[in-house]
Amino acid sequence: MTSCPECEADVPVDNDLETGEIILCEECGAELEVISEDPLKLALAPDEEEDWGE
Amino acid sequence: MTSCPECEADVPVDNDLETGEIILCEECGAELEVISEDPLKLALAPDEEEDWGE
Amino acid sequence: MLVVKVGGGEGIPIDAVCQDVRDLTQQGERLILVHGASHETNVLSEALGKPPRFVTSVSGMQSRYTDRETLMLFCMAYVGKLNKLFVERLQQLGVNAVGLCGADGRSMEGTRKAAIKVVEDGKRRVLRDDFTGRVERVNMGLLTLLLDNGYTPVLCPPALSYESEIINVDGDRAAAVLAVACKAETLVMLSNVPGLLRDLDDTDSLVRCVERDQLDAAMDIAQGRMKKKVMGAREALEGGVGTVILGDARLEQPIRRALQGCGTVLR
Amino acid sequence: MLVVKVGGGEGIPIDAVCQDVRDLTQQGERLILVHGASHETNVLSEALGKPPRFVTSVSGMQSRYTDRETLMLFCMAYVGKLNKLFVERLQQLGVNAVGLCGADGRSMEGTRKAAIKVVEDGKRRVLRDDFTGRVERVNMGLLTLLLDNGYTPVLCPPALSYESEIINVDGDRAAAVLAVACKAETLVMLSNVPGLLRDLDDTDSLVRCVERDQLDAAMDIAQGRMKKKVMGAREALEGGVGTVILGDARLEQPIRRALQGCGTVLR
Repeated sequence: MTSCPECEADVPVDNDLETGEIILCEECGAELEVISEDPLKLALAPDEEEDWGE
Repeated sequence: MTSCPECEADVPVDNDLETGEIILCEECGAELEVISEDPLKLALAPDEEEDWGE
Repeated sequence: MLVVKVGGGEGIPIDAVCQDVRDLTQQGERLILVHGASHETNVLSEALGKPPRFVTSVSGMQSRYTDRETLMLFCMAYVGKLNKLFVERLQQLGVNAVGLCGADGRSMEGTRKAAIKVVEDGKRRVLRDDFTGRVERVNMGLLTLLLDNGYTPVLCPPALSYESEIINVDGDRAAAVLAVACKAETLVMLSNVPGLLRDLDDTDSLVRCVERDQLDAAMDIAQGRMKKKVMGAREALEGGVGTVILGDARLEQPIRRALQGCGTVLR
Repeated sequence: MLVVKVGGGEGIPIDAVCQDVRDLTQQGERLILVHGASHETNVLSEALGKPPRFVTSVSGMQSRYTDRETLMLFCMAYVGKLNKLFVERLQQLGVNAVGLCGADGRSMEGTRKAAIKVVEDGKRRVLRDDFTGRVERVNMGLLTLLLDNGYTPVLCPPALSYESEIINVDGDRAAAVLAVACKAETLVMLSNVPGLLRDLDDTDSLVRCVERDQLDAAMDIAQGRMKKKVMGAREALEGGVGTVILGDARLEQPIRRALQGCGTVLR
């Protein structure tokens, strides 16, 4: 369990989370990025940039 | 046996000659290049260009 | 002023394109050639045991995951091989070509995406070491300098981020931004298909003409790479380019045929 | 006018060289950088399962056997990777670099050797599909155009034959021909050794200075790659270049140190 950096609600996390993965905060719906696994740290995921790729 | 393109002397050749190989005419000393193996064709080898390579 | 973009798919008709460029430049046309090399990059990546990894963004766009190592392979295929094959062939035809990628003289600059959000094996993920972005600025000074002195610029990705990092960019969009910057009358985009097809499997379903108000409809029809070409065409038209033609690179005299309206003409 | 050649051996100090180029150009020095990439080419060839094949000419010179396929690997390593790494780093330091190989704008042209005579496994042989040659002509118009407009040219092999074929050429000699064409006061040649050593294994045996009449003696001492550098230096001096310095690329501020006389100074 960890807390949402946006609304501080508890965020249930399973332990095979990988760095970079995105999870949703059920409470406020924010998209959270796993910044580090151990210790587990979450941050607001960057918003969607207009994307063309190559 | 084939003949030297320069001095027409006979040139003994062994049969494992490969295209591009250089042999010497015993008679006139010219450097001869194997142009084709079958039929065997010889021609005067290009002279040595000043060489730096890379 | 004419900008010609040649797609990077398999079997790029280098000779046919270069013959047309020679004819057009000899007739006094100011021309810039842009080319891709995606197929060549895939072949090189496979051969080096680092098969290309494509990721799909949350908005459904597919792109090559380009970490630093992939970026080097990308540069080797685009700039080292394809660009110089074009330059060599053009020189043989008497066109004094100068090959440049976006890093050279900051000819193509833009924003590097700090991170991209992708979906992989069902998981949503943020990738941060991806060197991709988009072209926003063109160094017209350099290109004009070359054109005015009788040189024909041959451009290709990568571009350069504002922080001066080499970045993988979409070639179709780069061509559109370039065409606008050059105030080109015409942008020709050649690829391995006849043009915009209503039905991918039916070459007779070619959309011959798209007027400005039909652009949205065209966007809906277009899929995959063609979608990016139509997006590029729209950006070019909105930027002041008179005509964009999506032509077939496999035809004889492909640029000439496109200029005669063979393919999809958008204006 | 200063021409700096950086050797293509392993561990090229790209950053150190680029910092010096930034400092020198900011002080108003007109400068052209030339670089090799022989190590990078070997690594790429091995990785692609086509290990480099070196042949020894009848006159004892070793060179890379460069058939068309090898030539493409050569271009990918030299132009695609190394050249753009230099350009990228220079752009990051505020130097507006433009990378060119000899095919671009025919910046470096010369004769392709129709055939080379080699000794392999004891057999003398003529190789005809070898794309090698030497640089004889430089397009000063293009280089001056770039320099006059604030760009720093970063050149590398390959060159272009008069028949417009891409050819593998010796970088040291190309730098010498370039220095003469540019009427450079100084040509700095950096590589992974302190300079011309009397005894390869003794770094204290550095020859500090070679006057014009000691050139033959220097030629006798020099071996392998260093022999080509001394040959290049001689051609440069005979062509009017004031000073040639064979410096150590591994030093901090390698160009600056060379200009201060650190290495072998020939004049």
